[in-house]
Amino acid sequence: MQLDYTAEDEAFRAEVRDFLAARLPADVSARVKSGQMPSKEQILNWQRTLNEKNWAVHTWPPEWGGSGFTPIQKHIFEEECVAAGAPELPPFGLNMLGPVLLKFGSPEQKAHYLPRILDGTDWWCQGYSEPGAGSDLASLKTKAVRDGDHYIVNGQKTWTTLGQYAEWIFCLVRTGAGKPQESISFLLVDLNTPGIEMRPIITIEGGHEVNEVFFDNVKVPVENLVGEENKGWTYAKYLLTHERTGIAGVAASKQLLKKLKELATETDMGDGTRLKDDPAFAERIAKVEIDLMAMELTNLRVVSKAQAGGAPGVESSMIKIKGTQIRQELTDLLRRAVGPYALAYTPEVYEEGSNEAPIGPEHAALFAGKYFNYRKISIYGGSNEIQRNIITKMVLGL
Amino acid sequence: MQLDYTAEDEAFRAEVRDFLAARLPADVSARVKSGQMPSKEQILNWQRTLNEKNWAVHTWPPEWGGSGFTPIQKHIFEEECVAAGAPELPPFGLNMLGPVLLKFGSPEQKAHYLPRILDGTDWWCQGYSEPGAGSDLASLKTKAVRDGDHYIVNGQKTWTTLGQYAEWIFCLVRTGAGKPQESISFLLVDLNTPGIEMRPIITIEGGHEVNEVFFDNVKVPVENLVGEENKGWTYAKYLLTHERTGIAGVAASKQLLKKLKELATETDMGDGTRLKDDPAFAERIAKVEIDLMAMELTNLRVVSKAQAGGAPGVESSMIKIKGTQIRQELTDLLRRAVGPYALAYTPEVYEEGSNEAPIGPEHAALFAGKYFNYRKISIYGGSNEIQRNIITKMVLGL
Amino acid sequence: MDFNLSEDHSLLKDMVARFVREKYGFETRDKIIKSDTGYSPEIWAELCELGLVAAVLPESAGGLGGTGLDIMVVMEELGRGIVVEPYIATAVLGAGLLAEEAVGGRGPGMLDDVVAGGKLLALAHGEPGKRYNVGNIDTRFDGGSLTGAKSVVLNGAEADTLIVSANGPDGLTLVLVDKGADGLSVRGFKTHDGGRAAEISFDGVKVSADDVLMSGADAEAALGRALARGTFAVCAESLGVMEAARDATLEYLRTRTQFGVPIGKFQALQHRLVDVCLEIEQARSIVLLAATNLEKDAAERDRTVSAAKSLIGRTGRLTAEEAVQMHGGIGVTWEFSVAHMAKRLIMIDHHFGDTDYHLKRFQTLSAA
Amino acid sequence: MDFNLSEDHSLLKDMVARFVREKYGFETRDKIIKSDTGYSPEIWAELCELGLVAAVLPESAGGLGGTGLDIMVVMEELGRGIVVEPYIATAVLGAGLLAEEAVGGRGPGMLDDVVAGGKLLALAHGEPGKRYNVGNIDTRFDGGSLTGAKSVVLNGAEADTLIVSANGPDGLTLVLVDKGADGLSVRGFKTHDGGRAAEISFDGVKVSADDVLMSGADAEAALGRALARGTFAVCAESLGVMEAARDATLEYLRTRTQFGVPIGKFQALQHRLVDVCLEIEQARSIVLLAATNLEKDAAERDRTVSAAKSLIGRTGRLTAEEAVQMHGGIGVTWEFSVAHMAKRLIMIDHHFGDTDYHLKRFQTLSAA
Repeated sequence: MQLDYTAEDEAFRAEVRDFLAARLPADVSARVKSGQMPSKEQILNWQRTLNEKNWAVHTWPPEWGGSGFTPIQKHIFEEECVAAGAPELPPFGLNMLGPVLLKFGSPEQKAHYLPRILDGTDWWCQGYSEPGAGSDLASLKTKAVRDGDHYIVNGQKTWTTLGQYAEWIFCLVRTGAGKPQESISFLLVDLNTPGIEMRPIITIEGGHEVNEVFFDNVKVPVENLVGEENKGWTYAKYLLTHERTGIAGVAASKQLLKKLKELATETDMGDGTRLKDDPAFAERIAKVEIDLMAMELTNLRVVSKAQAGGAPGVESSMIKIKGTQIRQELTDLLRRAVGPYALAYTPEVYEEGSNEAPIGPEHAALFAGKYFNYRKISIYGGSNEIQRNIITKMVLGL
Repeated sequence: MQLDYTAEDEAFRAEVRDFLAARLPADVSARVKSGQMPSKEQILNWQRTLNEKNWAVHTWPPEWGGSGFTPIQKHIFEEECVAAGAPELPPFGLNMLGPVLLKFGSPEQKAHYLPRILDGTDWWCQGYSEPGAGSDLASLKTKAVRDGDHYIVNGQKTWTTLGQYAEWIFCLVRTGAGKPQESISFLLVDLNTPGIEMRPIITIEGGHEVNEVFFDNVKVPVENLVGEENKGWTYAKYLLTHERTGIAGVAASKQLLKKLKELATETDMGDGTRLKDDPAFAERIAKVEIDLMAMELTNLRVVSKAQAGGAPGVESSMIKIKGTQIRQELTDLLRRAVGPYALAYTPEVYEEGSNEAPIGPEHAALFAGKYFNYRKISIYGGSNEIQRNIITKMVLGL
Repeated sequence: MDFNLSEDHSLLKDMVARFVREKYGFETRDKIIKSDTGYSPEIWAELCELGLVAAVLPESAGGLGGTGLDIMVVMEELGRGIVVEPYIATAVLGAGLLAEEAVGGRGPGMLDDVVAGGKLLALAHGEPGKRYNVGNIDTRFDGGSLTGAKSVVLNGAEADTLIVSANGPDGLTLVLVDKGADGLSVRGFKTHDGGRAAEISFDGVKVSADDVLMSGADAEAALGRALARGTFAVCAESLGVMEAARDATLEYLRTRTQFGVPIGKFQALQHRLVDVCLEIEQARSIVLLAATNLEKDAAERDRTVSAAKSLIGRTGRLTAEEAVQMHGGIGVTWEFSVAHMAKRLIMIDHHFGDTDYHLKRFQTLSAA
Repeated sequence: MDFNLSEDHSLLKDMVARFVREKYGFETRDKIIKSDTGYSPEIWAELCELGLVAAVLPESAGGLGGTGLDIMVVMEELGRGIVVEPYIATAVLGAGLLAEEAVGGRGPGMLDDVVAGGKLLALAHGEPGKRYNVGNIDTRFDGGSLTGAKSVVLNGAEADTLIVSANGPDGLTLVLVDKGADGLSVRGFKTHDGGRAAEISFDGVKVSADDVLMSGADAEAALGRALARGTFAVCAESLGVMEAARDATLEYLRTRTQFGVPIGKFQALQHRLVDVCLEIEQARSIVLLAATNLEKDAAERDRTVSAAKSLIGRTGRLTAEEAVQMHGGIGVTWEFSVAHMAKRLIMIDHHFGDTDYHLKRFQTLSAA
C-alpha cells in the first residue's frame, strides 16, 4: 500500500501545471473559475492548444492522437486543469463517439471523423435520450427505415447537451421490430441535413445547455451506420462506460470548497463577525471538507484499480452518488453563504462583454443559479436512483 | 380555529395537577423521572389510586369505570401524568383487552374480567407476535385445536411485554385452515395453566421488558374464546386501533428535552465552558425543540379530530413515524451530552435499594441505555417502514 | 380547541384558490415573470377587487381581518399558484404598516388607494452588507433629508411609494419616499423565484413632515410587527408551494411510467414521498402555531415566527429537492412548474432571514 | 500509488480474521463480557502468541511493524468480531508508549513481558469533569508522590500496571503505577460495548525514579502519538464493525421473508442499504488516509485522525441504526450479534472524543 503520489507523478503534475500557466489564457481561466460557460471559440481554441501536445484526449490510442496517460496521470491532469480554470473540452466527440468509432467504426469512418473531432472541425452532440424514455434508455422510439442508399429518420431526441454548437449528432435509432435491445442501430447524422430542427430547452436556472432535436424524414446515407444494423445497443453500452470518467467530480468539488471558504471568510454577517466565525456554518463546511477528503481517496482507489487493469464497474455508481451529493451540498452552502444577494437572477450581468455591475459581491449572484443547475447532476447520466438499483443488483445481489 | 385550551380545559389541567401533587408518591415519581422502570407493586398501587377517582382507564365507558374524558382531556391528563413522573399503567388489560371485551366479549366475560383488570387483580399480557411473523402478523402459526370443552394450544408467542408480571395472556391462535385472516381466533389464557413456559428476552441494552411464551399442549376452556371462532382477526384489528393512542410521545419527548437542556446547562466541557455554549450542539437542541413544538400541534390536530368524532386513521401512522424520530433524536443527543460517562453500563447501581454511587453525574449513565432501548420504538407496533407503506396506500394512493 | 377554518376563512380560501386556478396558469405566470415589471397590473387589480389587500388589514383601519389566520389563508393559496404579484410588499408589509394606529402624516390617507389597487408600496429596510441582520441600520434621516442605501428591497422598483427605515433625531423613523424623488436611485432586478427586488440609494432625498409615518418606540414596534408578518407570510406561502410541489410529484409518480410501470410503484420513491408528506404536516402545524401567536406579545410572536421560518426552510429544501429529483429531467427545465416551485421554496430561505438565522434567533429568544 | 495490501499485511489480516472466525463466536464473546474481568486470559494468551501485540510495535523496540497500516489491519479484523479483549489498552496505548525511544526507568524492561502476554497495561489519562478535553490535567506528581483522579480509564481495573499522566516539576510526566499500590483506588465497571473501564484515584501513591517513563516535551510528544494511535485504532475497528453489521444486514435481507418474499426485495430497504455501503466505502477511505498520515508530523497526523474519527462517528451511527432497524425486533435483542455491533459502533463515539469534538478539532487544526 502506497497512498502518496510517486516522484514521477509529481514531476508530471509540475509539467502540466507549467503548461497551464504558460498557455491557458487569463480571461478564459477567470471566466471558468467564476462558474460561467466559456464561449465555443474559447473552448475550441483550448482544445487546439492541448492537441498541440497530444493532450486533448486520453481515451484514444497514441497513434490516433491520444495522450497515452495512465489513469493516475489522467487524474492528475484533470485535477490541474480544473484548478487552473481550463475549459472542459466537449466530451461528445472525444470521449463518447471517439472510442466507439475506434472499436466498432469502419476504417473509412475512423480516418474521416477522428481527425476532425480532434482538431475541432466537427463538434458532435449526443442523440441518446428521448422524451418519455428517461432512465429506460432502451425504450427509444426514433425510427430509421432503410430506403435504398439511405435511412429515413423520424423521431425526437432530447437533453442534447450543447447541441446548439454542434455540426454532427450520433443517434441511437430503432431499425428493427425485435426485442428493444436487438433492434437499435448507431447512426451518424449531419445536422445540416434537411428535416432536422434543434430547439433549446431552458433549464431550471434559466440557462441554455440542452436541446431537443426533431427529425422529420431525414435522409442519412447508409455509410453513416456504425458497425452492424441492430447492434447499436452494444455500442451504446460501450459508450456509456466511457461517459463515466471524472464522475466523482473531486476536482470540481475542491474548487467549490475553495470558493466557499473564501466566501465564508469575506462575508460580513452584518454585525462585524464573519460567516466563518459562525460555528454551525463552519461545522457544515468542515463536514463536507472531510467528506471530500474521503471522496478523493475513494476516487483514487477506483482510478488505481483502473491503473492495475481492473475495469471500473459498479464503483462508478458509488462515486457517482456520493460525488453528486458532495457537489450539491457545496452549492447549497454556497448559495446560503451569499445571503440575500442569492436572490438576484441577473444573467445579463455575466454575459461576455457586459459592463453592468453585479448585484452584491462579484460572482455572488451566480451561486444560487449553480445550486439550481446542479440539481441535474443527480439526475442525468443515470439518476442516483438508477445507480442505487445497479448497486443493489451488482454488489448486494438483492 | 382556536388553538388555545379553553378555560374548562385549563381548570381540568389544574385539577389533575393538584391530584398528582397530592397523591403520587415522591419516590415513585423520582424513579420514573430518572427513566427507570417502577416496580410492579408501585405501578399497581398507582393504578388503584387513579381508579379511586375513575381515572385509571379512558377507553371504557363510565358505567364500567372509565373516566369519560374527552380526547382533549385525555391528552391533558397524559401530559400531566408524564410531567409529574407517574408510572405508565399497563395498557394490556386496560387499553387493549378491555375495549375488545367491551365490544365483542360475552356478558359473563365482561362481568368477570373487566373489574379484575381495573382493580389490578389480573395483569394481562399480549400474545400477538410470533417469531418469524414480524410485520406480517396474520401469518401466525400458534394452533388451537378444539377437543371437547377445551382448546389444545401449541405454539410460541414472542415480544410479550412485561409478561413476567402477568397472570393472564390474550392470544391470537389459528383455529382453521382457511385464508390466514379467516382462521384466527382470540383466546384468553390463564398463565398458570400447565404447559406454558415464559422465558425472558434480554433486550439490546440489557433490560428485561419482553418475553417469549411457549405453549405445549395447553388446555384452554372454550368459554375463554372471545366472540366467534375464526373471527379473531377482526377483534385483533380493532385492538390495534386502540393501541395507537399516545403514540406521538409528545409528553415523553418534552421530559426528554427538559432533561437534555438541564444536562447541557450542567455539563462542563472540561475547559470551563458549558455544553449549552457549544453553538453546534445548541443548534441541534433548538432544531429538535422546534420539531417538537410542531409535533405537539400535529398531535393536537389528530386529538381534536377525534374530539370531533373523526376516526384517527392514517394520521396515527404519521405521528408514529415523526414521534419516534423525535424521541430517538432526543435520546441520541442525551447520550452525546453525557460524554465519556455514557460508556458506563451499570444497571446494578440503579436497582431499587442499591447504595452504589453512579459513575459520573447522577443518572447520566442511564441515557446510553435509553438510547439503545429506544431503537425499539421505530420497530414495534408496526415498524416505521410498515407505517410508510400504510401512508403510501391510504394517503398517496400509490 | 378547534382546528377548523371559520366560514369566512373557508370562503376566503376558496376564493383565492379559484382565482389562482382559473387565472394564474403556468403560461400567464411565465409571461408575467418575463415582463418588464414582473407583475401584471390586470391581475393586481383583480386581486384588489377580490379584497385581498383588505383581507390582511384590521377592521380598525377599514380592513376585513388582518389576523395571522387571514394572512395564512391568503398566502397558502397564493403559494399554491407560486403567484409573483407584489402582494407581500404592498399588502402585508406596506399596507400593514400604514394601517398601524400610530401612523401619522400622509400615511393613513394613502391606505384607501392602496387597498383599491391604485398604489404599490415597498418596505425599504435591509441594507447592503448587513445580510439578514436588520437590527442595525445606517440610513440617516436628518433635517428633512434622507441619505443611505437599502438592499434587496422586495418590489422596490415597482413601488409607487417606498416606506423607508432610517435613524433620525427621534430614533428609528419610517418615512415615505415617492417614486422619482430627487436624489433617489433605484436599480431593479429579477430574482430567481420570478419576483423583483431593487438596490436603492438615497442621496439627500427631501422628506417633509407629512412624509414621516412614525418614529421612536412606535416605529420600532410597528416595524417589528411588519417584519414578523412578512416573515410569517412567506412561511404560509411556503406551505402552499410545498403542497403544490407534493401534489405535482404525486401526480407524476402516478402517471409517469418507466420499465413498464408507473414510477409510483417503486417503494424507494414511495417512502421518500411519505417522508416529505410528514414534514409538510409538521410545517402546517408550525405555521398554524405562528398564525396564532402572531397577535401575542413580541417575544412570543418572534420566537414562534423564527421557529416556523427555520422549520419551513428545512422542509422547503427537502420538498424542493425531492420534488425535482423525482421528476427527473423535466424537473430541471423551465417549462415545468415544479422547477419554479422549487426555486420559490429555496429562495424563500433568502427572504427575511434564512434557516440558520432564525434558528439562532429562536435560541436567543428562548433563552430570554 | 498502490492500494493493495503487502503480502505481510495480507497474511496478518488473514491470520486475525481466521482467529476471530474460529475462536471468537457469539457465545464465547457473550461469556467473556459477562465474566468478572471482561476478558479471557486464554484468548489473550493466544492473541499474544499470534504476535498481535508485537504487530503494532516498531522494529526498533523489538516489534514487527507498528505503522498505521499494521494497526488498521489488526483492528479492522478485531472489529469484525467485536473483540473486547484489552488490546487497545495494552497493545496500542500501553505497549506503544513503552516502545517510545525516550522511555526510561523500568519501562523498556517491561515490554517483552507485555508482548508475551504476561502483563496488561492501561493508560490513565482522562480526568473526571474534563470530558474529552484531555489537554489539561490536574493530577500532580511531586516529591515522588502521585495525587489526583482519572476517569473512564479503558481496562483500568484489569491492568497490572497503569501508565499515568501527571503534571510534575518537569512538566507533563508519565509514570508507572502497579496494581495494588498503596493509595491507589480503582473502581472498575462494565461498558455498554462489552468492555471495561475504571474510575481511578491516587492518594499520595509513591512513585520511584524507576517508575518515571518520560517527562516534558518527550512525554507530550509520546502521549500525542499514543492518543492519535488509540483514536485511529477505534476508527479502524469501527470500519470492521460496520462491515460486519452491513454483512449481517445483507444476509438478513436475503433470508428473512415477510409477506412471502425476502425483505431484500423491498426497494426502500435496498436503497437505504446502498447508502450505508457508500458511506462505509467513504469510511474506508478516510481510515486509509489516517493510516498513512499516522506517521507524518503531529499537525497533519492529528488533523487527519480527527477527520477520520468525526466521519467514522457519523457513519457508525448511520450503520448501527440502519442495521438494527432493518433487523427489526431481533435487532434489539441481546441474543443477536447485530445489537452488540450497534452498541460498539455507538460507544466508539464516546472513546477518545466524539464526532463533535473531533469535528471542532479538525477545524482548529485546519486553520492552524
